[in-house]
Amino acid sequence: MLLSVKEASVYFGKVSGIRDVSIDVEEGQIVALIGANGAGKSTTLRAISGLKQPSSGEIWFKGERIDDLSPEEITMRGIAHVPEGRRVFPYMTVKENLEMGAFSRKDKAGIARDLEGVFRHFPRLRERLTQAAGTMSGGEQQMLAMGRALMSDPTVVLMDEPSLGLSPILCQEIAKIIKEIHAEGRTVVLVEQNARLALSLAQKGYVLETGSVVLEDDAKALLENDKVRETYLGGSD
Amino acid sequence: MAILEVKNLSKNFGGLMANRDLDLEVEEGEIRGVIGPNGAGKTTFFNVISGVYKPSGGTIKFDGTLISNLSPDKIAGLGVVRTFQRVALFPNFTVLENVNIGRHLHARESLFGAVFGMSKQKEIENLEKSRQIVDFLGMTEHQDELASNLPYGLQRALNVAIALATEPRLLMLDEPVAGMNPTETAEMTRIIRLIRDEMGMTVMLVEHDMRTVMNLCDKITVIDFGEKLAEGLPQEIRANKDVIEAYLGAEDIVA
Amino acid sequence: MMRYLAALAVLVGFAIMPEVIGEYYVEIMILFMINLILASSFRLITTCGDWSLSHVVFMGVGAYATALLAKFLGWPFWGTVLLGGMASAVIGLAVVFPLLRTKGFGFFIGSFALGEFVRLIWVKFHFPFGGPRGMIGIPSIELSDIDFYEAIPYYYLVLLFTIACLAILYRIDLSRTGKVLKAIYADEDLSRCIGINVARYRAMAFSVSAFFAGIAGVLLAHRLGAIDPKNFDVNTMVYLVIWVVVGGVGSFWGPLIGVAVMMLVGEAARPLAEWRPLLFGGILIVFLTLLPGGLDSLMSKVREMLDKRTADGTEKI
Amino acid sequence: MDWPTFIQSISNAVILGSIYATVAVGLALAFGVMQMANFAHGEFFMAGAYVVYVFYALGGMPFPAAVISAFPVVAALGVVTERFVFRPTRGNVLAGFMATAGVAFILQVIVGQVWGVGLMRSVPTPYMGAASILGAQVSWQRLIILPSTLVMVGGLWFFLHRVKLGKALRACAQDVEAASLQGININKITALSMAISGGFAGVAGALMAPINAVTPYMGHSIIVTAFIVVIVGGMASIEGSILAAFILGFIHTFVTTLFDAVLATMAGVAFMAIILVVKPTGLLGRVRM
Repeated sequence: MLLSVKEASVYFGKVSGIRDVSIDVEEGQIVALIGANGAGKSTTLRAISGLKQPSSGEIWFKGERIDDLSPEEITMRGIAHVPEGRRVFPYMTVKENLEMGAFSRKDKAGIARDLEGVFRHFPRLRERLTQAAGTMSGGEQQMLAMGRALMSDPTVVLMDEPSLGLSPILCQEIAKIIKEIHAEGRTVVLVEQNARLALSLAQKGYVLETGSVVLEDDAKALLENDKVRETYLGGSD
Repeated sequence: MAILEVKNLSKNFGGLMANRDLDLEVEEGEIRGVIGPNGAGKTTFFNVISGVYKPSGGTIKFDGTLISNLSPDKIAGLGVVRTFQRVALFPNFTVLENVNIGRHLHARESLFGAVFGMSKQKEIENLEKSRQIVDFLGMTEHQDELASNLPYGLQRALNVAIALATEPRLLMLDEPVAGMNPTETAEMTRIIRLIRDEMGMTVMLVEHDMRTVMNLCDKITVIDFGEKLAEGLPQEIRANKDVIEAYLGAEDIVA
Repeated sequence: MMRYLAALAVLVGFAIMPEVIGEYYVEIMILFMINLILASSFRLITTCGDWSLSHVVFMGVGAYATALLAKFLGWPFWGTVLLGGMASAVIGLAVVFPLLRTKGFGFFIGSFALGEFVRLIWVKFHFPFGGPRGMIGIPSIELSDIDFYEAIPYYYLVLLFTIACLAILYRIDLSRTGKVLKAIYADEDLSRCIGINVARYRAMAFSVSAFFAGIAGVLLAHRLGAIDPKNFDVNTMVYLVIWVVVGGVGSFWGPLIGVAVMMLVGEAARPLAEWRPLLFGGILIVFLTLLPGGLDSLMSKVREMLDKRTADGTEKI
Repeated sequence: MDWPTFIQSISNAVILGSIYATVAVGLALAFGVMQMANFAHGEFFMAGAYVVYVFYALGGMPFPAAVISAFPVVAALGVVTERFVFRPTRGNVLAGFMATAGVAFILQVIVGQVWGVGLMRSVPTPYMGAASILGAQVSWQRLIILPSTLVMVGGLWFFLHRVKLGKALRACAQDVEAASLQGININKITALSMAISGGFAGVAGALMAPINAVTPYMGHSIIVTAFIVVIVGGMASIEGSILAAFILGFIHTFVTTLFDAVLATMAGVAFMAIILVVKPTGLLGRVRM
């Protein structure tokens, strides 16, 4: 197993964000986490990337326990997190944002190669190199946030609601790029409100409800699960 | 006559149009649902109506009074009160104290009165009223507990209780059942219906949980990309092709 | 019942104290009580989340007001004390008004700047404030044949005022108004949306607390007989902050405890002379970094632990 | 005001503005990166002046070397303050600010106990004479402040915009959480920003040592002005604080020349109050690092 969350719980004060969540991600998979607002999907990702330390449970990555590491140490081990709401550096240029993505890397040749890779996925970023990130549209910012994450040459990419607030056409483009990133050999953990989009991309899916995993199955099976269809896919028509 | 009249309402942040030319009319005694995908501008809409944000354009009338540029406390004073998506309460107060603070609009107290205890009679009435609201939400056994010690579901219920204590004419609920389990959801749905039926309030709610919205609402407004996409009875909305596409994602999104 | 007995014991203690302690300590006790009023009124502002860096300036407003009225117009004490407080309250309103758009750190710094503006007026105008050297020869108080120049009568006068001021502040803390202020601190957006006029309450808290600081200033001015702008500068203010931080603002009693403890520490450290600010600075850092709730929070933690033990039934108290 | 007085005032204002800028930029940098509001910034300024007093006036080190060594010495103070005051109070601006008032007390006492309170430390003027500019006389000692400020502010700009570590510092200022997700160590960056912040205050104090009276309490007057500058400019904006520094420099110089120093301070305070009412975010509140 490349990445596994073992019975992790996260508390905010006395309120629990997630309770005993277990998730297994195999190398080369796309794994989708779906569920309503506030179900604990983002909190799970934040626990993996070290932004919020779990109060109990363990997180293992490449055979090493990582739940007590700081976010920057976890990033250096090969997990990149594209946070909810993009979170690009608004007053820095596109180029500087991408440069920050490769902050801890020293291999100049590798960085140059990955920069080209990012431009291949997102040609629009090359045209906007010197533009301040905060002045770009939501879709462009999403692309930049994904590009920035790729600049650390990660093994696993955690994506939190990449389709949030984007038009259907842009959603399709983002979906296409997620597939490309996956095709490069990277593992993806995808959190989505848009359950249909997420499950159609993923091999495996987890359904979260009020902070706990209530269902886990093949993505295809979940797409056809009646309960899932009714709750998250808007009824079976 | 409509109790709430929204005309050409727009709100932009920098270059981003969060709400664009929204029109909406809510009849007295109605339960209105506002739905739409994440980031469609529903919460912005609530924030503008409740006065948390100033609109960039358009007008909002409540019961014939223009409220578009009033502050939130003035709007609440006129009878439009909203809850928040997040857990919004006073954590260091007990449940009863939380609700009693919600009685603020009905408890004019002068500083002089505060020091010399001249508002005692009024306070007793307010406490009585607060107790009734706590009972109404089925939280009687928790009334002396600190709000921060309540489980999540009860905290959400307390949010509604605080808003009810202001005795609004229009109650706006921002995702009242978000994060609740099915039992809690059913209970909250029942309470919202009672709020309209027994307390006679008009209710407008933003909600993600489709089942709750379809069950509860007399009429539904769909917002997408800040604009009104559709409006109608639940069964009309359920059958609307645009809505299905926008809200649920097109069936064959990944070619 | 226990509570009333304790309160009674404290009152009796204060009443007979001057007979027991020497004159030097009577003077210290007078300052102590004035500082109690100052610190307790400061807490009122903090209950709605605002921290002011100008509170001692309002003590100065009261002090200057009483000095002017008593010295130049020959007003009696009851008139000057009331007007001293009122002057502080009114100037407090004028100062807080532009600050209502700011919060937290901006409010703190802004209140400092505007307080400094008021203080510099005293420095700037030799007439009537006496400029940087301040005012001297503030008459002592005379009330129906009692000369309050002596320490012991003055002690009882200040005791009377301290009891009255603290009682009023305590009532406000427990009242609906006090709860509304705490509600604003806990969740400002929610407070607004249930109809609370946040700006009005913040302004009121600031102005009322300035009123009591003004009264403390009146009592101080007549005891010292001379005041100057340096009495009310940021250095003095930092000491007030230290008392309040050490005591904690979580409950009404915190600042009172803070004043008591830190004045004791100050007396004990008297032989250290110039090293005292270092000690106080160190204490301030230690409290803010290790015990941000102050002594008050420590006590409530202890109480909680005791409660738990009694609840478990393992030990009855 | 006659012509020579006018020119004299202008040059004084520019030089005063430069000192304010050097001091305020450090304050704005630390605030921008992690909301660290340093009450002891004035005492850092004082410490820089004492470095010159000890190394140059007492130790006989060349003046420029003494000024330069003020940077690492006071930078170290900044790092210590970050580690023991700001880090434990992170997330609570007010607590950090109040706690650094304690740092100010401590520095005043230590310096006073080691080198004496009350007595004015006189630092001999290394550069005698004055330059004549359009009929006004500006002493060389004051004039060298101008290029020093240019070098420091320019150096800081270069570091923040052209060096990877400097860019990481800006990234932290814009979004701490996102920065940590890029592999940037937040603690290192905050310590670095306090080092730079302290270093700037130190050099400013060092440059002023032969001009100002060197006392343990000399930080008092500068801290008030520095905070006025930073509030007026926009708390986290370096560009704003430079702009505000020169505005304040002009206000102070001209009001002092035309009226007196107390009124000049009052004018500065009043100016800040107006900004707080009209635009609480400061003149350039939107522009961040």
